[in-house]
Amino acid sequence: MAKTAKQTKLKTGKSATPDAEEWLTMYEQMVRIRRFEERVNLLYTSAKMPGLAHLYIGEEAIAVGVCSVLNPEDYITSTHRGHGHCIAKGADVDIMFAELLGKAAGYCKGKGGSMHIADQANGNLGANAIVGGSAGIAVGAAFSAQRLGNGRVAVCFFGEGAMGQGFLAETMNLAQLWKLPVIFVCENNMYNEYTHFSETTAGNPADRARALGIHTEEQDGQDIRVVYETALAAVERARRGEGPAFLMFHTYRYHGHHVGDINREYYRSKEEERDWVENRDPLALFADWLLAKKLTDRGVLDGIEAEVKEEVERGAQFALDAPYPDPSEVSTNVYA
Amino acid sequence: MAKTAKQTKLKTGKSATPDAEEWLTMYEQMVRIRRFEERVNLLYTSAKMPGLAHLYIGEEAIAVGVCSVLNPEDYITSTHRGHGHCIAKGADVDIMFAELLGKAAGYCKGKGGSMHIADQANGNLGANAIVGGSAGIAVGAAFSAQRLGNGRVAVCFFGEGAMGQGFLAETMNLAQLWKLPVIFVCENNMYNEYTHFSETTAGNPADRARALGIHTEEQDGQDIRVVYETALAAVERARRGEGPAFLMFHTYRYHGHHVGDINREYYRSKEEERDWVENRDPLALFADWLLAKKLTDRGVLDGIEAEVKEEVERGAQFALDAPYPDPSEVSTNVYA
Amino acid sequence: MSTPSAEKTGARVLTMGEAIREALAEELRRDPTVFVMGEDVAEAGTAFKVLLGLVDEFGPERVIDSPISEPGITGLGVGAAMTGMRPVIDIMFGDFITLTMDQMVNQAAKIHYMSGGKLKVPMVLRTTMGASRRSAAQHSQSLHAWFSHVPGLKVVVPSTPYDAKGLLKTAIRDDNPVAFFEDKMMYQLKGEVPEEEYTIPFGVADIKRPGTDITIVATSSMVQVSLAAAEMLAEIGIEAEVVDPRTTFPLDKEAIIESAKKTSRAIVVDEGYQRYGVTAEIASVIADGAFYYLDAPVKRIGAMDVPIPFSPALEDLTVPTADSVVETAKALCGRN
Amino acid sequence: MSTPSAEKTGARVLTMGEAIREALAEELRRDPTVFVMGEDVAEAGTAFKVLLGLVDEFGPERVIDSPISEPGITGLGVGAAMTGMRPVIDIMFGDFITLTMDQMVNQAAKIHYMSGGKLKVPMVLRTTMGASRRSAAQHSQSLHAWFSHVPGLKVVVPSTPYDAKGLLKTAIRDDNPVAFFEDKMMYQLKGEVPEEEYTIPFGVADIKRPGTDITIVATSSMVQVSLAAAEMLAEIGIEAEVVDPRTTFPLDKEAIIESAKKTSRAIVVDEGYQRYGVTAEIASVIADGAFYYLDAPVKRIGAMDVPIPFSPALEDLTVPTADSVVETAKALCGRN
Ligand SMILES: Cc1ncc(C[n+]2csc(CCOP(=O)(O)OP(=O)(O)O)c2C)c(N)n1
Ligand SMILES: Cc1ncc(C[n+]2csc(CCOP(=O)(O)OP(=O)(O)O)c2C)c(N)n1
Ligand SMILES: [Mg+2]
Ligand SMILES: [Mg+2]
Repeated sequence: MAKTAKQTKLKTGKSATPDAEEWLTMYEQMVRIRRFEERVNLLYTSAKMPGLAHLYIGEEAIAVGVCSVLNPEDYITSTHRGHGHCIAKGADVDIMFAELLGKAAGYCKGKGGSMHIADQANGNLGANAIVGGSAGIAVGAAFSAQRLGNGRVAVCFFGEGAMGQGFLAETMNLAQLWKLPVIFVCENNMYNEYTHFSETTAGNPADRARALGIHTEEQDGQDIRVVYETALAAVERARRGEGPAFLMFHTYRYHGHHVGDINREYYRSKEEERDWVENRDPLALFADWLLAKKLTDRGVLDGIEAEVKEEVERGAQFALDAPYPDPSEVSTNVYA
Repeated sequence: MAKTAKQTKLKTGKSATPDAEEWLTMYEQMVRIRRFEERVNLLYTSAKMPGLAHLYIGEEAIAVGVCSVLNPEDYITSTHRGHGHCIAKGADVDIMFAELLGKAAGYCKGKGGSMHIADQANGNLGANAIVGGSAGIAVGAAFSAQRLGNGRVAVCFFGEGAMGQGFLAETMNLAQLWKLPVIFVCENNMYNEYTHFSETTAGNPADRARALGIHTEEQDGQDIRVVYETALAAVERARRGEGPAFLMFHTYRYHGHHVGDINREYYRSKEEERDWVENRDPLALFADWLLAKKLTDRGVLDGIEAEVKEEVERGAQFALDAPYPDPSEVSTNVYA
Repeated sequence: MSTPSAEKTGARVLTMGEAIREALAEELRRDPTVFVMGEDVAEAGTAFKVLLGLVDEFGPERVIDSPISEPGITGLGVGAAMTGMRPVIDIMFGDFITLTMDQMVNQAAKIHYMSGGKLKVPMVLRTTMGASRRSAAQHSQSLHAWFSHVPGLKVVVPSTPYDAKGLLKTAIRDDNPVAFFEDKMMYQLKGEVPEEEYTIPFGVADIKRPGTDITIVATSSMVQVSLAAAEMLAEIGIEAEVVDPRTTFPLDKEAIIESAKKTSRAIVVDEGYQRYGVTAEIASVIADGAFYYLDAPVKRIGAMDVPIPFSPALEDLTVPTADSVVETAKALCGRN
Repeated sequence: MSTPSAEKTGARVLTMGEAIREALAEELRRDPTVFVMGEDVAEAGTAFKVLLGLVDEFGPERVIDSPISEPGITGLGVGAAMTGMRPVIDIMFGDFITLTMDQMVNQAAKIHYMSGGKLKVPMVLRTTMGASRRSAAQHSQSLHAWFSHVPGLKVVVPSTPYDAKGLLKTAIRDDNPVAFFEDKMMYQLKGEVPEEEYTIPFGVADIKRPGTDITIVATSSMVQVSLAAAEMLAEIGIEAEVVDPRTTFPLDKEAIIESAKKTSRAIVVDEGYQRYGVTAEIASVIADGAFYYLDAPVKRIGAMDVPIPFSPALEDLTVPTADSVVETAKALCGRN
């Protein structure tokens, strides 16, 4: 499928001061994530999607900011809330939609679904439905990069809830011990499903990384410029062999824990939701800055909107029309 | 069995300034651990003991200092290197020997052995052969104490190697979140089996507890007065409902990782061993102080030595002469 | 062998979810040492909403939201159980028991035995099983075979609201660690549950449908599948006896063997992976115990030996269905 | 069905430990992406000294001492395997695979399938099994049934130095996660191992002793036990055929069934717990596949279904012995 809006991909060798075109590409990616997920929600509410999905809307600046400092061959691992990371790392929305609908054309031939999209051509080692479960994969990928000397880095995305998993702590220890080029990106959206993280987390998650001697930053995750800058510094350190980093970004998911989580007032207030949406929206903040700095104008932004919207709609249709995998697929790929 | 030397047990309600008698009881317990373990080593080298054992010699001040601030009904959990904790919490050496030899008279009817002695009458919830594995038990016991409101505390002993286990990190988070009365006692003897802990541990273990907001102390584990004081403060905090503590004590095991670990030069030097034995021996340091402060005299200390030695020898003989469990025991106690 | 359906006194109909909630509520009311702990069990009432409302009656001190720390909370449960409490630990998806294996198997299952019968671990681990929810490979497994393999554990796999309630109450009162597997797809299944208090003993199979021509031993939701199959078989004159062991350990071998002797043909149906799974044990028990009575080999129907695929087109191929049971039964009865 | 003993070309005798070390050395030499990681694997050469010397040839970059983090190093192995390396992860005692279940089962086993065949995980988890070392309940289990249950994993249980070497080399070259179980009591077992390079394919049973009267299917050290039993049986005129599947998955059903058809009687011997264990699968495969040829029920001999006791007086009762195999065989052949 043609994806016109997507053709302005970031070049490799990341600039500390992206130019207008680069910023606009990031903006476009953020729009792409948002429109993709709105369409996913529609697929769910119109009963066209099997199972559930966990929407990333509200957190787009993190995935895009971080992945924009990576090269295509750099690795990421992702979570149950993984569409944003996947798109930000370069995946095509049509093939993603196909995966979400369990179609043969999907990234995993329909075998993975929303929580398991892997796109190894773009360095995405997979979303993961075990909270914290991908940390070993990210650290292992960084281990490979170090041993093979190929200069790659690995980024491990996870929510603050994953800090409950000792497994994550173990892998952070390994990473720091051996100075592996891995960046732990903690997306702190304040909720573990339906429980506020202060009820599950002693102390500040970032301090746990500091205790290991890991380079640690705690930043606003709604401002992509902050995310970009923070991630770039961490990735450059890692590439220089100076070891891992732990970046905690404060953020918010606008929707429920998953698409079916509609009535949320028992665990968080409408006011809180409204405050984030109205005052801290990563797309709005970014657009305002781009306009204020005169790096673009409304017309260009509207053009991106229109193109992405069309791309997303085409992608969804492609997936809806696509065939399911052949029944024989059920028993292939069990063993390599 | 009569155990004359043991009759001067510490009374409950621990003093911030133990009197001479109390200090001497602690001294006696340290001597008891040392002589017991020397005898264990002899049982091994004379091929009288099945399996292996991990000697605690060199670390006695920690077990005795900590357990001396506890009441009998307070809980401890212990490790593969558990004889010291077991004795310090009040176990009888004859029944311990019997367990080590797999005899029916042992604490666990011979079913547990060196690595699994449990003595629930004295609050010892068991040694544990899974590194870090007992942390949940200790935290759970503290949870019970809090919920049942019985004022007990739980002490979790473990080596610095257990800091590699994410499980321990998880349970520390739970303990701090819920302000459970549990004291994590990290016996940092610098070696995980045959590997120096600096090769396995990023940062300072104590900082990991600090990052959770846990009351943390890092102290000399060879000076029982320091251990006693540090533990007393932690236990009092916990009893007041102020939550857990993490106490890291620096120490050294004089013998090998287990009784069969004889040639150790590939992982640690004879000089290092000699330095600890000659200059930082917890018994010698304690005796010197008791004498310098005129809290006792050489005759009393010699008397303790003699009595304990005899008690230990009697205990070993008791165990050697004791019968094995009846074969029918193999399938009892699988279910309660 | 009992047929509790005969004992039903009321005509009250509950869903399986409601029956489970009622069992927990009754036991929480009856025994102040019972508590429930797990991720999102309190206000959210679990991801499946099964516990909704319990926190209102019993408060957050007894229905406790935990961090995402399956190993940690299981370990806490072990320790709490050893010291006077009766924990019910909620593990959201059965797939996550992978994270609890050390605490369940090396601690909970062995402590009573290793301590020579002194300590005991009266805890329940409640978790789920079953595919068909389009949740993909990490949220669809039925891993009860693992726990069934381990001496020291008991394993419950209820198939009706009536059984679920009575067996869960028995589990909570049992002095041993019990793993209780609830099929996610059965939470809405309705069935009669008397108002009156009752419990159901472990190790007593229930003949869910009497028959003379073939024995179908089935667990959990496969009982429902087998009952449907039995109806279809009845139409062609094959009367199937559906035997529900209700607990995989203790296993009511006698009832299973007696039925097979009577019918001289047997099929075992279970939703775990077929290979080295529950069907293997039960089939070999029958093949041995009813050897001289069998007219045909015992057949096994488990989940297909593949990771569970996301796509509905594939997932539905992996679980045993009434059709597959009917086909197998017909073949065994020489009716193809 | 092959009989590799015929292929042996040299008369060189190695212990099983030496054969394993040699396999690793050869593969480390052959393929720079192979590395070994585990606790005390380098200078100490593992707790069993099996890897002694490897670090001298390959350096600490390829024979890597790890923290005590079984989940973490297994996870690192998964990620490294996905990105170009061939990790051999060393888990000291098979009992500790409890800690690796999530990474092995939810990650390693499923990644190839979930990704629709794009990613693969060519890693080996080497661990131990077997009791009789007076190591008690947490250091004596044979838990290979669990991994055998899981689609996506392969499981190796070698019984001779020859097999161990050839199978380990195959495991390292396999593109899938392989669990390799070494019986601790067999490390000193001697056997012929040719100087020449060879590998042994998975899923090919080996007839360790031909016979006509009864089939004994045995795994790992139980092959040695069964061979001893076969000698004893021969003295009373019963010629037992000892079939060693060598891998529990893939399982050479054909060879096993053929042998049972030929002899019309079968026993399955494995050192895992009997209940829901390896013997159940193999026995039900035979009972089904050879149904019309069997003169007696298939009998199973596993470890006694109890936690493994420490006391020698009890432990020895829990493992299958040549005597117990002989008794069972005699009974099956109507010779009591
Ligand atoms: C090991 C494990 N435990 C529990 C779950 C169920 N679960 C899925 S998402 C989630 C909350 C995750 O919270 P967080 O890590 O903060 O990520 P977020 O959803 O906020 O992005 C939980 C408990 C799981 N998938 N894996
Ligand atoms: C989970 C687990 N992994 C590995 C081992 C093997 N092992 C026994 S003791 C030990 C080292 C423990 O070191 P540390 O915790 O510092 O205690 P120390 O022996 O120094 O007292 C290891 C790796 C084990 N028993 N359990
Ligand atoms: Mg969150
Ligand atoms: Mg140590």
